[in-house]
Amino acid sequence: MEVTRLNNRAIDLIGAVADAIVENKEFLTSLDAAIGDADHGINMARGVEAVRAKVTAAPGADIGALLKTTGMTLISTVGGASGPLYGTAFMRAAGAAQGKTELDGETVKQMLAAAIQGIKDRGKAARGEKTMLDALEPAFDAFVESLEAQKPLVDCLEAATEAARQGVAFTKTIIATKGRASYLGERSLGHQDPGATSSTILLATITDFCRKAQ
Amino acid sequence: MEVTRLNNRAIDLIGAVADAIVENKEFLTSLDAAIGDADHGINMARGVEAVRAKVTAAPGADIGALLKTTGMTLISTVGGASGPLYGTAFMRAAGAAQGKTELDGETVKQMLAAAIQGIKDRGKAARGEKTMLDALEPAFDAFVESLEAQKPLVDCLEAATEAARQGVAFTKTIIATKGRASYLGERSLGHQDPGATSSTILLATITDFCRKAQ
Amino acid sequence: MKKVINNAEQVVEEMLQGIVLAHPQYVKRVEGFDVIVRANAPVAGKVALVSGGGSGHEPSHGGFVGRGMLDGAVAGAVFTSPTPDQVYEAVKAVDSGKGVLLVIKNYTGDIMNFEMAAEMAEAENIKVAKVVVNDDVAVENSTWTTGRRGIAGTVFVHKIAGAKAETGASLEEVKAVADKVVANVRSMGMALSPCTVPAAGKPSFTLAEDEVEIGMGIHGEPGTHREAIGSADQTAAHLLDKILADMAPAAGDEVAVLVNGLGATPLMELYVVNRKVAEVLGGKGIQIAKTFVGNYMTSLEMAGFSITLLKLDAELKELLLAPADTPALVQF
Amino acid sequence: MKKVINNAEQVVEEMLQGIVLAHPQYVKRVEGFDVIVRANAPVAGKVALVSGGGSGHEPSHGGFVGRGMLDGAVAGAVFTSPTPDQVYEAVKAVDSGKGVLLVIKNYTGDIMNFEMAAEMAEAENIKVAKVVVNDDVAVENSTWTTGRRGIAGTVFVHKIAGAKAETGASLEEVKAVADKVVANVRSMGMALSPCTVPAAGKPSFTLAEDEVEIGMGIHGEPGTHREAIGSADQTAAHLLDKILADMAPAAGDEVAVLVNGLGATPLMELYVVNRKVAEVLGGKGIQIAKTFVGNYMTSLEMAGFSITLLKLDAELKELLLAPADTPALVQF
Ligand SMILES: Nc1ncnc2c1ncn2[C@@H]1O[C@H](COP(=O)(O)OP(=O)(O)O)[C@@H](O)[C@H]1O
Ligand SMILES: Nc1ncnc2c1ncn2[C@@H]1O[C@H](COP(=O)(O)OP(=O)(O)O)[C@@H](O)[C@H]1O
Ligand SMILES: [Mg+2]
Ligand SMILES: [Mg+2]
Ligand SMILES: [Mg+2]
Ligand SMILES: [Mg+2]
Repeated sequence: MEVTRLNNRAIDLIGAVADAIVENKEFLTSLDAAIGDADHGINMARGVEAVRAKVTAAPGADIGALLKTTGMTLISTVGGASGPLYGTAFMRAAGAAQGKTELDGETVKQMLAAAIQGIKDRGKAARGEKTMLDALEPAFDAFVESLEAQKPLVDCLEAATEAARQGVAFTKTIIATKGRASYLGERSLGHQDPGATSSTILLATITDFCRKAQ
Repeated sequence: MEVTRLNNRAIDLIGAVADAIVENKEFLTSLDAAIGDADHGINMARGVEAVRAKVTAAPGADIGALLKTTGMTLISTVGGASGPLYGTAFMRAAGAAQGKTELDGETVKQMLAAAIQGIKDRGKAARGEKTMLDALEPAFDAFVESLEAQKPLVDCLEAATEAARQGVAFTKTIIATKGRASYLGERSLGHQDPGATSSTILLATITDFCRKAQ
Repeated sequence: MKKVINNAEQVVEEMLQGIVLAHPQYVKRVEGFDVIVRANAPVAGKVALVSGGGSGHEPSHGGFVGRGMLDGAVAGAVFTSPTPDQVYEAVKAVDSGKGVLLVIKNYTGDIMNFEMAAEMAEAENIKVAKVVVNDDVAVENSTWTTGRRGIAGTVFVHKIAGAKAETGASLEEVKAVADKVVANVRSMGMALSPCTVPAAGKPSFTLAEDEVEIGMGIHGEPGTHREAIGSADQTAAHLLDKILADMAPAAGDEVAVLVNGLGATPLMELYVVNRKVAEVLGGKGIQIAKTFVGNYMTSLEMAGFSITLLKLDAELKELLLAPADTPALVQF
Repeated sequence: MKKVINNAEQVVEEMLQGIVLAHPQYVKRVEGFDVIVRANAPVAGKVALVSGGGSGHEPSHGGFVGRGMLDGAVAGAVFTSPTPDQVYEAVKAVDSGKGVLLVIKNYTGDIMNFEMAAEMAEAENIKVAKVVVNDDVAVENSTWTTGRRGIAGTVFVHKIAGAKAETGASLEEVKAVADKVVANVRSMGMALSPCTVPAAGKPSFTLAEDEVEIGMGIHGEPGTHREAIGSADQTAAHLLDKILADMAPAAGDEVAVLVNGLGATPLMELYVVNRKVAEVLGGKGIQIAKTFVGNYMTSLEMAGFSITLLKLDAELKELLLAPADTPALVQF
């Protein structure tokens, strides 16, 4: 894949992600209203719109550069907890994709691993604390399992998304011990985590995009 | 009528007036909410309760003294526009009833005249400005007419009350040019004046009391 | 009615206790009366200022008792002018022999009650002067009304006449400068939501979700009209237009600005309003010597705001910028 | 949603413009950033203080920029921690070479964003220290939470660490006294009504007419529980009990009190609360060195209040009473 083509496709992907988040802005915000401070959708929408504008203007030479721009833009526009977390995740993923103009399963695996590690380094949370990690870690595990079973990249992404969805459902059953929802104690039960939900939307949109682009 | 008997009856009358105002507290307040500041019933109820307590404790030697206590108590407890106006009215009426232990039509006429003059001196309003004067002045005229027609005191009071009622109805048809309602201009149309209404309640209660006491 | 109170009858009494307990360095209670005065009242050699009115406008007026502003404040029942005996007690407690200026907002009830108090004080040979504040331009000043209402502009009278009194000026001089403030101060307000008098238990009026009340008073009285809610800029410009039309300042004139919150409107919104006010005045070449933004003359939990402009001359400006030290306004 | 705004996206920008237009003697804007700093920043020879957080808590934090308190304040989107680049700009704009103390409220987002800014500043050889305020006793401080939230007690950190910085103290000394405030300050709040994030357009929660939320945060987050509304005295006593149980002051101890309004609660009600607070403390022989009553750390148009107690020693008391000159807190 040439850089130009990558850029066009990458910009389209980022556009699709932005559209998906903006579409879910109110939904994500209402999830956050229940156990947080009613801004997650607003924060994410602001971030992805800024990313869309930025990468359209200057997409960068490779996937690494593009993701770095994405991460830095998220850091400087989202704010709250999700800004540094998603920002760091994309910056780390950028590191794993440095110089690449095409992606294979192994690279995506490394990108996901780096992104998740970034979130953990920054937020000091672990799986089971009712955060985005409860979507992302199961997603990663499912991705790796499919990859090891030699499935095509799109199938791996599909498996990851499905696992993320189950992770979101799981967040309904646990008490938050990290982030703003942790103040609620038992009252956080029954509510799904906004960040886990936005992570899943990201994954689902990427998967969808890749399947259609096949 | 002896002073003791007067006192008992006067205290009963004041009790009846207080009851009537307290009963109409919300009604008067809601009238004031429409064209004023939603406190007329509250103000009047506070005043008549204080008067009741005061005259029960120390009724005074004659009707003049009793009315003076009433006026002074109203002045020091009602506040707003109605406090000084009703307070002055009772003080002036007290002057006209000084030393009296019994009342006849002529005395009552002088008391009413003095009270109304007090309200005009204090509030600088005239009939037709959508104030208590629009109840009290027609009431006075009707009282005098009945008195000149040699009617018994109770009938004179009855005529006065009826005229006051018509005065209240009239206040609905005019724009306020005095008091808080004057700021409303045309918007005060259709609403009856709270002060005219409380004046009418006072007159009606006194009339009722006198008829029953016959 | 949802309020943090114990009971509607005791709310003024308990508030006054709370004020004195919070600010003993500034104020003390005149025992037995709904009156608070400076902790060191009477202040020797100084004309004293007394203001007051119905409660529910906090920090007006008790919050402005202190050096450079008021000497005493009288708290009536909520939205109800205090009675003459209460005002008279305040006058007695603050008079140092140099006389007392009564700062009265232009409402029939306030005027009558303060006038009766003045008569009582004069009978005791206390020199009393009065100033009546009527800054609200919402209602035309005509023979058809009892004149304009006094609203947030009153705070400028407290500040400036208070500073004048602090200089040792005579009662006549303090009254003169207070009258000058009144001649030069104009305000107008709007409400997004009504307020509830505790003893009444329900709102004085209701507004639809998209409706605002323009030109209402500070006692939950209805205003001149209702309209659909506009943007902050539109609303601010509209109120300012009415004020400027009446005041007719010229380019180069200097003013003080007060963007006053009515109780429930966040500072965030008041600052958004102030941005527009500054823009409009700047566009007309009018200088802003000082801006106040906050809750100065409230109407319980009403949401909304008023804009006040005071045209300054050298004297008014100097007195406006003079130090003040009160619970609600401190200025070096 | 009924607000005096132009549009939800521009509200922070327009508010910041309004603040700077209102108080040019105190603050200026760092152009291109949602940052305001002292008009004379950087102040030579002084450790600088930077605070901030989501907007919607006004006058926190921009209102406390000025002599004796903050040097800079960073305004995030409403209820959303500002981003690292914004905080970094504030740090650069106020650093005089003596270093910068970041005053951070304990929320995951705030901590992460401020930490990233600190890393950026340190990379540029700016000395940075941090203090994390966690005064809210509503939630038990346990391994099950991310620690206590920072709420109104933050204002005492601004005041006292700001006064310390004004003495020419070193960054370590300023941080030490800030940490001492954090160790000794406790708060808890309650809400009568929710607030609406402008961009969200509807309230974060709803409460029945007779229901209150206890122990909620200052971002419209739900609290520990709901209960039927009680009297002001009951509610105040309940919050105070939780604070006192945690703080365990002894008779003879001296405290500062802050009865903080959340935005829509009238001063009248806050003073009624303060009356009870003073009564309870008095009954325990606890001395009150100074009381603040008003809107210091708000939550947009939320109705409700919080109580904050700060246990004082000689150093904290002296610094608390030291002069301050900022838009929202002036003290001789
Ligand atoms: N320490 C953490 N580690 C991982 N994710 C976290 C952490 N804290 C919060 N989150 C995620 O961030 C989401 C909230 O993001 P957002 O609402 O934008 O920020 P804020 O909580 O500052 O308002 C939560 O739903 C959760 O998934
Ligand atoms: N100048 C006046 N002369 C006579 N009556 C007046 C005058 N001004 C007001 N009133 C009466 O007072 C009533 C209002 O009383 P109240 O509500 O107790 O006082 P306030 O207007 O100060 O709140 C009006 O309904 C009117 O009848
Ligand atoms: Mg959130
Ligand atoms: Mg009234
Ligand atoms: Mg009234
Ligand atoms: Mg947030």
